[in-house]
Amino acid sequence: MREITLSQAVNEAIAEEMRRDPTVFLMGEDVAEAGTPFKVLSGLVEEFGTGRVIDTPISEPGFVGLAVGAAMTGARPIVDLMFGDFIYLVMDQLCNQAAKQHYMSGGKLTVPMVLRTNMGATRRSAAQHSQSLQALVAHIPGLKVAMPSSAYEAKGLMKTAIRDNNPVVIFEDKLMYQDRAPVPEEEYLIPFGVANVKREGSDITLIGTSSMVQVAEKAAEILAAEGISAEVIDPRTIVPLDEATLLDSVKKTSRAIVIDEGHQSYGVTAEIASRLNEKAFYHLDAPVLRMGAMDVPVPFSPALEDLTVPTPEQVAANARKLCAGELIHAA
Amino acid sequence: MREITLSQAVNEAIAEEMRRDPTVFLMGEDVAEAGTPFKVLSGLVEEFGTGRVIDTPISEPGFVGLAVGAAMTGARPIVDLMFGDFIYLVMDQLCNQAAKQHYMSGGKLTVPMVLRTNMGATRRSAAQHSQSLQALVAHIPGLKVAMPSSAYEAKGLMKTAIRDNNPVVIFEDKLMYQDRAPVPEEEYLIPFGVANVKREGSDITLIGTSSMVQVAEKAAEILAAEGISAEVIDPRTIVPLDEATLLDSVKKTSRAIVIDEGHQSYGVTAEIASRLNEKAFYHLDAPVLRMGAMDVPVPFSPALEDLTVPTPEQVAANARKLCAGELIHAA
Amino acid sequence: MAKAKSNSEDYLRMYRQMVRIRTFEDNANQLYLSAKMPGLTHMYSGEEAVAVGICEALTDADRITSTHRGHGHCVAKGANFKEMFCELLGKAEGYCRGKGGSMHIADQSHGNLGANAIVGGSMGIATGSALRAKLLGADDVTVCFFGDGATAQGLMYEVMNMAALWHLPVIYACENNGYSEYTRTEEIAAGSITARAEAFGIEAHQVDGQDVLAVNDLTRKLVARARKGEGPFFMELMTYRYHGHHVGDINREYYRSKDEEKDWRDNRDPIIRFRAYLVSEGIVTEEDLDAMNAEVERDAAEAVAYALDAAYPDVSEVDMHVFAA
Amino acid sequence: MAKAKSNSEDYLRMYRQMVRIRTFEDNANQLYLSAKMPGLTHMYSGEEAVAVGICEALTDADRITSTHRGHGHCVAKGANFKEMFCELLGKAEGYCRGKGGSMHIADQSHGNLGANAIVGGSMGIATGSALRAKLLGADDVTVCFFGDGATAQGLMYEVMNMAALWHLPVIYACENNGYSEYTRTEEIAAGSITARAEAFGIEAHQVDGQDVLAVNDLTRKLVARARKGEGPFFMELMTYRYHGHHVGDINREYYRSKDEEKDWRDNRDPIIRFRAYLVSEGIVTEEDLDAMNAEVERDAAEAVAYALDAAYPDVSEVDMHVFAA
Ligand SMILES: Cc1ncc(C[n+]2csc(CCOP(=O)(O)OP(=O)(O)O)c2C)c(N)n1
Ligand SMILES: Cc1ncc(C[n+]2csc(CCOP(=O)(O)OP(=O)(O)O)c2C)c(N)n1
Ligand SMILES: [Mg+2]
Ligand SMILES: [Mg+2]
Repeated sequence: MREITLSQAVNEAIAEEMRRDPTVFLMGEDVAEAGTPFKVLSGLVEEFGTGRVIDTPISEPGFVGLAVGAAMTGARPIVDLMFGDFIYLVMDQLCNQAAKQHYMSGGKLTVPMVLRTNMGATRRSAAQHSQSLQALVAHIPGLKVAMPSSAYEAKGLMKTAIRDNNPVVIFEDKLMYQDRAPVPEEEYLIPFGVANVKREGSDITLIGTSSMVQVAEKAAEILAAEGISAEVIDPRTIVPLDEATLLDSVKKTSRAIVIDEGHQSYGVTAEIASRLNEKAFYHLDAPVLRMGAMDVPVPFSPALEDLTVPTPEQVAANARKLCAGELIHAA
Repeated sequence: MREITLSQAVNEAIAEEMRRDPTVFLMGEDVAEAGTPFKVLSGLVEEFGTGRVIDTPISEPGFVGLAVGAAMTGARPIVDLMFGDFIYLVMDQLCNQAAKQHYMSGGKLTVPMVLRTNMGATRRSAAQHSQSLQALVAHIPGLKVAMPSSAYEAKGLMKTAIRDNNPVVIFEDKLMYQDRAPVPEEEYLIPFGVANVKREGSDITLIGTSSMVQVAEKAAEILAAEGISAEVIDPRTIVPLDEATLLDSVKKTSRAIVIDEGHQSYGVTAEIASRLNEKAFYHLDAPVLRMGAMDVPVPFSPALEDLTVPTPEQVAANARKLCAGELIHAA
Repeated sequence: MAKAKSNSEDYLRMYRQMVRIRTFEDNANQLYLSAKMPGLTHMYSGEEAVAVGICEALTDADRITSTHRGHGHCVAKGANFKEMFCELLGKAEGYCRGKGGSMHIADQSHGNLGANAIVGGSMGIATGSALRAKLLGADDVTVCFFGDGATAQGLMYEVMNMAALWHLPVIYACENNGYSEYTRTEEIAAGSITARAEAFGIEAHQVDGQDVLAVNDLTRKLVARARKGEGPFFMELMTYRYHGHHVGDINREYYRSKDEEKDWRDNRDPIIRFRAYLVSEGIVTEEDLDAMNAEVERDAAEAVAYALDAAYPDVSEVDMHVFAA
Repeated sequence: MAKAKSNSEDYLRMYRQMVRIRTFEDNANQLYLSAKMPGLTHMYSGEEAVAVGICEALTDADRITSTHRGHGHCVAKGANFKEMFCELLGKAEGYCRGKGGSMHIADQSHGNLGANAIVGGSMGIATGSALRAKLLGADDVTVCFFGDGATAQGLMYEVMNMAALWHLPVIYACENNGYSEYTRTEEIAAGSITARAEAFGIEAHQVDGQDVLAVNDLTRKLVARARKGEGPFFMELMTYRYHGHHVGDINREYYRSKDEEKDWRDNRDPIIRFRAYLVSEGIVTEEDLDAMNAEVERDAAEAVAYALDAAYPDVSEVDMHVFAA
């Protein structure tokens, strides 16, 4: 199968959906001629024109608000938010407006919009351009949240998001834009709420989101060399969350580590870990471990930044301990 | 001891600190003559004048931004955010600016400010005036988060918050403003990160935040009548979190329920429950249960709204099952 | 008064709609005072000429966005009393199945995209609706209602900039009733509100919001031009709310005087003024108007009675409508 | 050119500061091109007269807030090369112990409250600093630097409104360099930027940002008036950035022409212009200026060498400074 970059995958998904459905349009800062700073959207304005690929002023709350209104009245906007860190600016439009319209109107209004943005540290972009803020939106009822872990997921989830009748937030890892993966030429969609078992195993379950899927896979390889069989699962969407697949795996392996690049405290790992603990408790041989990013603003200095994000070695080390029955926290 | 309302307690705390420290000032919508819609700040403008009790335009991002700047340069602002639901509007100023200044400046800048706001449903205020959004700010390193459960805590925590050299967010339950509790005449402060064991017990630990402390206490009474001894703990601040006290209790009782009025998924209960699971795993006789608000926008209709928030009866019912060794989720 | 609509049918409909709003609000207030309504609500009484003058210049295909003080907009855009009272009481037959309530009342069928409990919160939505019209080649116009207090929200400037850059068919209708909550507009708004729109190259008008014909006349002209791609426009409508900020705001003297309230009620009431005009122009008799008022009152009483008896949504609805299928 | 500071010492310091900024940026760019600098950075070259003209009108007690394009402001407000280069390279001796980097460089000691990676993000901070001054009875003034692109952020209008209402000692300095990222200002800003400030009752000036004396003269007048409580003020400074949006933005022809860049560099360079003025007025000789340039270059080279060798923060610092004691 051909291999394309995550960036190309996103571009293809959007182009295909814009061809299919004339109500789909794109807006954001420097999305047209510049094709975004990461060049993910290059070529779209040439095909679809400035009417459907719209460069906006630097008005994140404003243009997300416009997207909500356009979505409520018959269009399907895709909004590009240049950095995930700017999601703070649009929280009101996203969480008070987009997320709640359908419910507040008793099901009469719908907001079919996609907010695509990014996450991920270790790019030397410092505290305001490196955050992974998926936990914030996952907490708000009415928003769906997708976290593609490769070009394949990026394309399939994006297409599903565009056709979904709800506001969907997609977090792409900005460090993965140039990563290649096999992506079929033929059209496909990836349904929301269906986790992907990336690797089967029997001793421990490693659940990773986005970039942390790769970290989990590398950890699994390290562990395999030592005779520990790790199952790696990518939930793909954290809302909806495919609890059943995760529980099945954990019931089988009886151990789990949850890895996510957002801050650990009050983050994504807490939700997944506590659901596993709650619902697979009697199958667990060890506590479910969580590995999020450190609870610190992301430091600029390379000497510090790399310390803040979970690595395959750390995951493997923790898995090793869990499998050996060692205590990780004082009992 | 005299009893005063939570509203009076907050008012006293602010007045005392404003008398003590001339750099403390208050700003927000209708905080002066009107004393806020909940009348919590009545009388302060009369004592301290419009120079220190400042009515702002309806510009939440703007005036929170002003508070950050004032705090960075030598003042100690207390910002009044009329409804906790408006926190979405100020997330950038709070989380990208206030929370990170100290770290990003390598410890040179500080932001000693207090954002006081509220939470709590069942007031028939519908989806945009009823949210309990503490999980959002608790996730962001650099912010402290206090959740007073009575007039006593409201006063002691507010005074500590004002003297703290970091941005502190205080969520008051808007349904508790008229609730009375004993509050000493003498000055006292409640340190952050020190949980309060409200009631001792041996069979199960009920951990509640803010309004849910009362729910837990009522549940404990129901349970006591049935011979189940519940310990009730109020963490008082969720950042910093007094993990030690919670762990000690759970290690003793070997069962726990965590109750918070924010949405359950990706919420406060997930963090607390997963820490207990992780660090007290080998002491647990049953999975730690979580009871948050339903994952739905808060409905207006009284027939629906009351269903969304945990009640003492539900807590008691779950506690009963845990203590009886019944499975709550299919195994 | 300015002449706007040319036939008496239109005039009478405008009169009737203003009376319907006033009557709706009187009933809503009574429901609150008699503890039959859950929560609080914000009365539109006094501002009727604004909603009616504007909405009577719109078709059902045109959209509006509304505010926390939204009953007037909802009625003016064509909503029924029954579904409205049901909504205010949290009943299943309400426009939003009781899930929205007063602050989120919406009426899709007549193009009312909904009230909003976030001050200024609908400015993006209104502008986005206009962007959609332009994008999909529709010729509808969207009117964004908001208060003077909402001009302090940065969102307004962000969306006006985009509306101006892209010539969107949106009309910003600022209902300047002199107060935001318990604070006078002068204390929270520096400079000039219309100049703020003009700075973005947006044509802005100030109009007497108590004169339904003046409002309607101006709106009709602007709507026609907006349909042709000459938008956006901005209107500042000078008006007054008779009640408190919300129904519970009873003792108001610390922020505004009884004399001031009396002056507006007695000398600038939009319904009294229009009524006098209709009668003096010979368009209708006092008796006919009284009959119309009585009929509206009966309608309202019936709708209230219906809503009081109507069923709450079933408990199973609590987690319905979080996501659309 | 307008006369501003009256003695040659001041002039020479302004010249020197402009050269220091240009030299700093040339070195930073080289560090990027030779892959010695982590991340990206935004060059201030071309805009030197803005930062220097303004900051030379301020004392150390006066504050500024800066932007993602912040090296110029930092140098102009009095910072040292050594701590600056250390910060850009993530070293422990940097102004922020390497934790902030280029986009968050701050220099407390000279009143620089910091660069900001959120466009417009410091507008609240600057206005809040001015509020603090008023509140505590201090007479310092705060200057808020931001780009033309930042005028699209609603926050600006919110804080200008409050600054105007409360007469705060803040000066909004809009560096209009014609572009925000890869987009021309005309495409993203409707109407007039100065009119937007004026609509709030704020006195606004447009000034040639390539003329350091004109900038300094205007700023000195406005600062003096702001100290007396006559603020706030707004300045739009017409300027140009020579480099790309950031150091990695090399192929720029799709959004602006080489001719345009050449025209600004050749005909409007603030340093060349000021140099010619200083020489023609007989204030200094070409030789003296060359010597000054050479000295600045040596300083920079030394600081770069120092920073390259300097130590990274210890790993134990990673969770230090999350909370202040
Ligand atoms: C973002 C936000 N801030 C504050 C409030 C609280 N609030 C509700 S209405 C109101 C005053 C609005 O004034 P204005 O816009 O003039 O409308 P009016 O009530 O006068 O019709 C305020 C402050 C809110 N609902 N939303
Ligand atoms: C809130 C926000 N939106 C977008 C960006 C990305 N961004 C960084 S600089 C910039 C352009 C800023 O233009 P301008 O304000 O004119 O400053 P200039 O770069 O021209 O100095 C953009 C869009 C950002 N950093 N913050
Ligand atoms: Mg008003
Ligand atoms: Mg610019």
